[in-house]
Amino acid sequence: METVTKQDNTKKMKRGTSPWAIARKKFVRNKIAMISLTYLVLIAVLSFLAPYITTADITRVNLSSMGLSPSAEHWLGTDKGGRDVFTRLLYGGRVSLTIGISCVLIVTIIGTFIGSVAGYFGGKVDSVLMRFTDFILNFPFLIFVIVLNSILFRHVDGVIVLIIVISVLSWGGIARLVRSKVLAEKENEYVLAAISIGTKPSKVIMKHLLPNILSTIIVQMTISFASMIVAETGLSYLGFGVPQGTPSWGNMLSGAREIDVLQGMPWVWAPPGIILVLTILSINFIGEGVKDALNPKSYR
Amino acid sequence: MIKYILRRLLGMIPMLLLISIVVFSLALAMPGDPFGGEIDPTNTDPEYIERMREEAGLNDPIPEQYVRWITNFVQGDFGKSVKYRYDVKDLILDRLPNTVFLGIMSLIITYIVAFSMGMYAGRKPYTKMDHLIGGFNYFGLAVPSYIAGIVAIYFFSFKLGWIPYTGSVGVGLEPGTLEYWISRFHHVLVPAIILGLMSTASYTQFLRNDIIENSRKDFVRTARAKGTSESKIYNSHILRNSIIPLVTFLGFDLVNLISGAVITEAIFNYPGLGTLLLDSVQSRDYAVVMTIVMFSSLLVLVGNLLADILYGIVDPRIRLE
Amino acid sequence: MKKSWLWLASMLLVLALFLAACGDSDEEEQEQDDTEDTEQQDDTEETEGDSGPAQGGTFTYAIASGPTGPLDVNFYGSSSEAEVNQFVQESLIDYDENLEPIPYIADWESEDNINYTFTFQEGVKWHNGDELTVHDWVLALETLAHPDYTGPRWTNVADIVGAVEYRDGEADSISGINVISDYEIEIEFVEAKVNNLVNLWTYPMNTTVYGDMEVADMEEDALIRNEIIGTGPFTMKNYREGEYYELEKFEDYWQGEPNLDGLVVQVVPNDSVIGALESGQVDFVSIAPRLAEQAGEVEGVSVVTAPGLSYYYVGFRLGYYDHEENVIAGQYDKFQNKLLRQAMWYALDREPWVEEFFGGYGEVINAPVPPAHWIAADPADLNPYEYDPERAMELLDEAGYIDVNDDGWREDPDGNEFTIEFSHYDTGDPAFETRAQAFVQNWQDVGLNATVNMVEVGLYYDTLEESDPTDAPDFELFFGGWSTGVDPDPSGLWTSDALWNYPRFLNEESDQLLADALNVDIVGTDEDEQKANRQQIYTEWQQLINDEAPMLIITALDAVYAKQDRIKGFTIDVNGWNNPSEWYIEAEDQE
Amino acid sequence: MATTEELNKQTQSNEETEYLLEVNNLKTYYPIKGGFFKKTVGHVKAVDGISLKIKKGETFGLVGESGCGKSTAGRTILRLNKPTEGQILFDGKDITNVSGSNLRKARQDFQMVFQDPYASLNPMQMVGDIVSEPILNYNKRKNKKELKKEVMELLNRVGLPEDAYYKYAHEFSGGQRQRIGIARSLALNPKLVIADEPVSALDVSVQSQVLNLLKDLQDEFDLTYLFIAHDLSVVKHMSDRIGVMYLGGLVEVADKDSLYDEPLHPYTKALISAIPEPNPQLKKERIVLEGDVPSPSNPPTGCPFHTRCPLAKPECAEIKPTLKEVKPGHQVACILYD
Repeated sequence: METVTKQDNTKKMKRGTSPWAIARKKFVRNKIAMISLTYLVLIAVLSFLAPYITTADITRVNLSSMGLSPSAEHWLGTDKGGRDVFTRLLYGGRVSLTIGISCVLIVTIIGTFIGSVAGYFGGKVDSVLMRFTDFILNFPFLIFVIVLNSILFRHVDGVIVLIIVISVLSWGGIARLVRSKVLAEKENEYVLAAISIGTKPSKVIMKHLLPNILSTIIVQMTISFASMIVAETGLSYLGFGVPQGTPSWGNMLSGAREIDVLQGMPWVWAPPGIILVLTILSINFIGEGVKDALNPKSYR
Repeated sequence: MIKYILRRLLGMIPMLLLISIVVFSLALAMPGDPFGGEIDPTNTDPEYIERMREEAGLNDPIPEQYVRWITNFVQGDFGKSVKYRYDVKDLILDRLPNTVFLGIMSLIITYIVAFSMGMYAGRKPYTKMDHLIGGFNYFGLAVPSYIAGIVAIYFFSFKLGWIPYTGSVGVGLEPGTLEYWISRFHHVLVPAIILGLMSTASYTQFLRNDIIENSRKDFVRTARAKGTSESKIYNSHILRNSIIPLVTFLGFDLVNLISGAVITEAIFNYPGLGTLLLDSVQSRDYAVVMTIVMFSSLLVLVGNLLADILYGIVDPRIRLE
Repeated sequence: MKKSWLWLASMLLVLALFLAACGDSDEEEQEQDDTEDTEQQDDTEETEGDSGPAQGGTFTYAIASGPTGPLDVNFYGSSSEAEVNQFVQESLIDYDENLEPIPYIADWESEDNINYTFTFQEGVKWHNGDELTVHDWVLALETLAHPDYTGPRWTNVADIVGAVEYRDGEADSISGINVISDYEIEIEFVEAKVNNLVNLWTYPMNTTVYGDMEVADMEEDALIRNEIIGTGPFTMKNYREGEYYELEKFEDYWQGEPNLDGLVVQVVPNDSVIGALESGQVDFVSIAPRLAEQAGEVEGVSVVTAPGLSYYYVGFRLGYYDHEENVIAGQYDKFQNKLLRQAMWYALDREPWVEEFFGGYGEVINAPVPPAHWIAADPADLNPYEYDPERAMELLDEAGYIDVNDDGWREDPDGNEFTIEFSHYDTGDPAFETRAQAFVQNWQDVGLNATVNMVEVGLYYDTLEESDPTDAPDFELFFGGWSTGVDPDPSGLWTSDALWNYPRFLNEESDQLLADALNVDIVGTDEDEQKANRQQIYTEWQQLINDEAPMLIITALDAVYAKQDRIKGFTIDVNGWNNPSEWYIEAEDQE
Repeated sequence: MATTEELNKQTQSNEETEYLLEVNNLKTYYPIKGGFFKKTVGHVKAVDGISLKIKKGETFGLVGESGCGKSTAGRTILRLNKPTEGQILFDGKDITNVSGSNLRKARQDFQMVFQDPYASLNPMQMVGDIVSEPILNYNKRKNKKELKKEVMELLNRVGLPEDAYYKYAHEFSGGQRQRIGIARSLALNPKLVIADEPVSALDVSVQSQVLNLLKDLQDEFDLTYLFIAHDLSVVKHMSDRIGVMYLGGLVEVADKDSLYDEPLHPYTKALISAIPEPNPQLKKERIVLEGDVPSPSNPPTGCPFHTRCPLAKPECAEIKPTLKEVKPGHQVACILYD
């Protein structure tokens, strides 16, 4: 709809300020949120550009340089396989963030779809979908992870298995939230108006309902982004997550399960720990910022 | 209300049945059985393993196995642990008190800490102390429990020697004595703090915001205008209003405690149901795994129901129909 | 307002005080215990002077994982249970540092390896005051052979004449057991095997306690599960299942009253063990080799090693097993070339590997017998497969594995892509992936396209036991380890009908040698002659395996222990430690 | 599926005048769930059997206290709610049971102006998009320029500046927003517009502007209105004929003048007496109704109004009166006129 205006003779007309523009302005003014966003972008860029930043091999074990403390050559030292911790930290971030982002996207899409359909149509559709959601919320997570992992272990990459497992079992919360929001939003007359002007149900959901609960969804996305990363690292820490050979923050932290690493080689576990905590912290701050910025009182 | 509770309880039955089918199928789909693993070849013969498989009914048709399992389960017979060579019921009853103790302690700690911090921050918002508490909360929400656990063991156990790193009670203490209970308390304290960390943060934040909001409401202004003392305003007017919604969190807490207990117990080697579950999953001790999963599902359902009921009691506007 | 601020502060204060107090109170308790001990110590010192080891004190033995099943030696399943019952229950016979049986409570005689006569020591007391007689042993043997018996030890009585009939319910007693007197008993075996004695079950069961118990109920009875009784130096006093077992000295112990007052077996996970040694909460622990160095650095703690009975290997999956017929049914093509297997052995740089991943507490070996065992071949008789990538490449060239398409990896002799997937179990221990990766790199360095496949441990062993007769195996190359017992016979791991022959190694010569070594007609019945003959045959067998290389044997592992220096009177060899009744704590260290 | 009866009615109505909308015995009930197994234990009878006919080009006013079911009636006629019983004929077509795409097709011809100008506009859409949406929905796809031109003209027509096209609802006042809503409802060139209390949420100062706009548009676009309001003076200003609703049913239907000059039903009398008189010199007697409106889930037996009626007789509690024409064009449901 915006492209229409640019080509037109009406472009001299003053454009209104969309609710998004208001929110963006408010967000940019939020210092903590902006610092957090900068940090997160930095970490993401570093992680995803890891192959261009460092040349060290992430898997090659080097028996002659095991457990070295930080030095000019190895900024964060080496782990028990003689691998550069800094390099693994970057690659680990790539895996952890990829899992986090993929899970959030999948979870949001599934949850929003189920929640909005249930909320919009109500009745039988609603009760069937909500029973199903309850069921998913009650699913034995850990066992499911192990079973899927072992069924798929030779056919599918372990990281993908983890993404599937976490996503498939985690959309329940968002679905419930979206449903309740849709139920509330549906009462607004603009939804009735949309129906009365002949808008199809799919379009009512997509164009009218979802944009208006998007703020809630976005805030929920940040919250679940943080919890997805925690889930990945937690599972990896317990040994049920990302396969051992792949560096991820959780796998690096699980090094601390070995007492000699915990006590004698803090450079192996402290950096991923600190980075992880800061990442979650910044995601939370961004979430708060988004919540403030999208407060509907500012445009209704 | 009673009708409502009864109906919800009845509604749980199909859900539990569905979960039981899933749990059972997952257990079947789990690769490996309890008779694999590192075997001492000098002391075990293949025939023995086959006999044990037969005895455990692992060679029967699957639907038959399911029906047998669920029938027994409903009657309170949860089967026998292959690893422990022991009744699952007794095994769980053995570990249950530890987990319950951990959970209760964690709740108590959460409530005490959250109340003191939340009330202070709510009464004196935007002061230094409030910001400090706020920072602590953000931190508490951001630190995953296993990182907190690692750090706690590193400092408090190894560096300072303040807390034990394993077990639920000291050696050689007679149950029931004062020392025994002190020792149990001592063992559970840090795991409970770690377990309660996340909810402490969210409780504190909730309480603070609620108190600030309430203190701007009309009934507070009226009370002030009448000359009621500040502490009375906070303690009897505002606090009562702010605590009420907190009560409803209890149901959700139950759910969080279950999942949290697994990882906390694993970090501190605390012999509860969480460590039992992990061990059993690893050793493919199905009877134990299935029983624990079934009960935690039940607990989640009950927790949700409890949350809804408390919500209804606390906020009469929400009618439980 | 003031009030709540105070409340907060006082809460935190109480919390801090509590933490501190708890830290202190333990020390206080310990001090109190110790003063009591010293008082007692003073008494004994007055009477004994400097003549013998000091009396008194409590000793804490740490084990990594808690017992899960019944503790009783006749029923136990995992090694954790044995860690507890070894102090309470004793075998009738013992083994020397060469793992050869020696008389202990019982002595024996046999002319023909079929009939054995055992004579018991008189005056050996059970913890409940009963005297040990041969009837107690008969009860144990009959329990193991009972149809309702749920434990895993049937094989240890199966070779006795009449055991099968008893188990099938056709007889009321085992006919091959013949009680002569309270202290003398005769046992007849079905056939003359050289290992009849070491295979026989030699633990008794107290008849007054267990005699009237139904065998089916035993397993879940507290008297079998936790409150076990035996004839050993310590008795069960108190326990918390899976956490600790508090043992008390048995004053009427037949070898003399133990020096220590008591002994605690406590579960201390690997993560915590160094800390526990530092704080003195643990006196003695079997420690993972990688932690040994750190443990040795703790003040007052030293590392003790003994030759171990386990070894690690990399196995090729050469064939598949038929679970119906219980026999290896066929072979795969991929690794049939002996030169390829040998080349992969030469490519492995094992010395630094053992150094880094096992703290050097291992010995690189080239045959599947731990060197501590008396049948182990002289290393000079075996090809040492010293790290030699050049040689490995030569062999690969010779075998036809050459890089024909210049992708950096060798193709198989037909010119097809040749990849190797090395499977290793994954328990969540990050070191495993690293050590597997190190080997894979060794192979990559000689041009073999190898990768690591980490597999969750439960699935791993299941997959190993499986057979896939049609396709390629799930694991084509795998990591494994075996522990051998006192019985030197490797048949259970190597014959063509053995389930645990994981490489599915099919070799008639090997089968024949292993059978010969047990055949009394070949090795004779005279003890010395028999031993020499068997050693000869086993050496030949080891040479065969060494050359065929169905497994790339990596290393034998030492048993590594960490021990507080204040513990005295302690010796250890391949068969374990000396009698715990001899251990003591120096008088001045008891304070 | 026209039955002979219907055909009869249709021919009948065609003889007299052309009716655009005909509603027969329309009922909208909402089930009340309860009990152990969530069975339906009763109904909220929001609309309980109303019948009315609206001629092309006329404005039919529907008045009643809030909660009497007039909004529900309006929405049910538009098929935004599903009717429980009865029949809706639009331009001769039965639309009672159409659904899905047929219903969507039918909707082009009847539109609605909503009560709350704040809630009835999607805050996330630009005004231009709000007004173009109905056109796009029916694939009346002109090229973008044309569409935009049309929308701009429409905005202009309802009295909004051109640059409103690029603005968002939150940038407008209530009156302006209602104009946007009106523009949206006119975009499809409908035959019938149901205005559901279109000015009740607006300041008095802008109410008349909006009402006048509606009137002007009626002439210009040849519209038929069903005008719903609780305010009798507003209805009087707008309507040709008026129906009075009480507790889900119509109690009186008449021409505007006839109703205001000569109200027959006691309830109508009470309502009219409550209109503030602009001229304070003219005193009039105000009828004050006692008691509350009964619950529509449990309506009184007999005449629904008898619980509050100052003229109620004992038989009012038993006999439920139906609408009867007591004068030409003047129908009332009350036993007093039987």
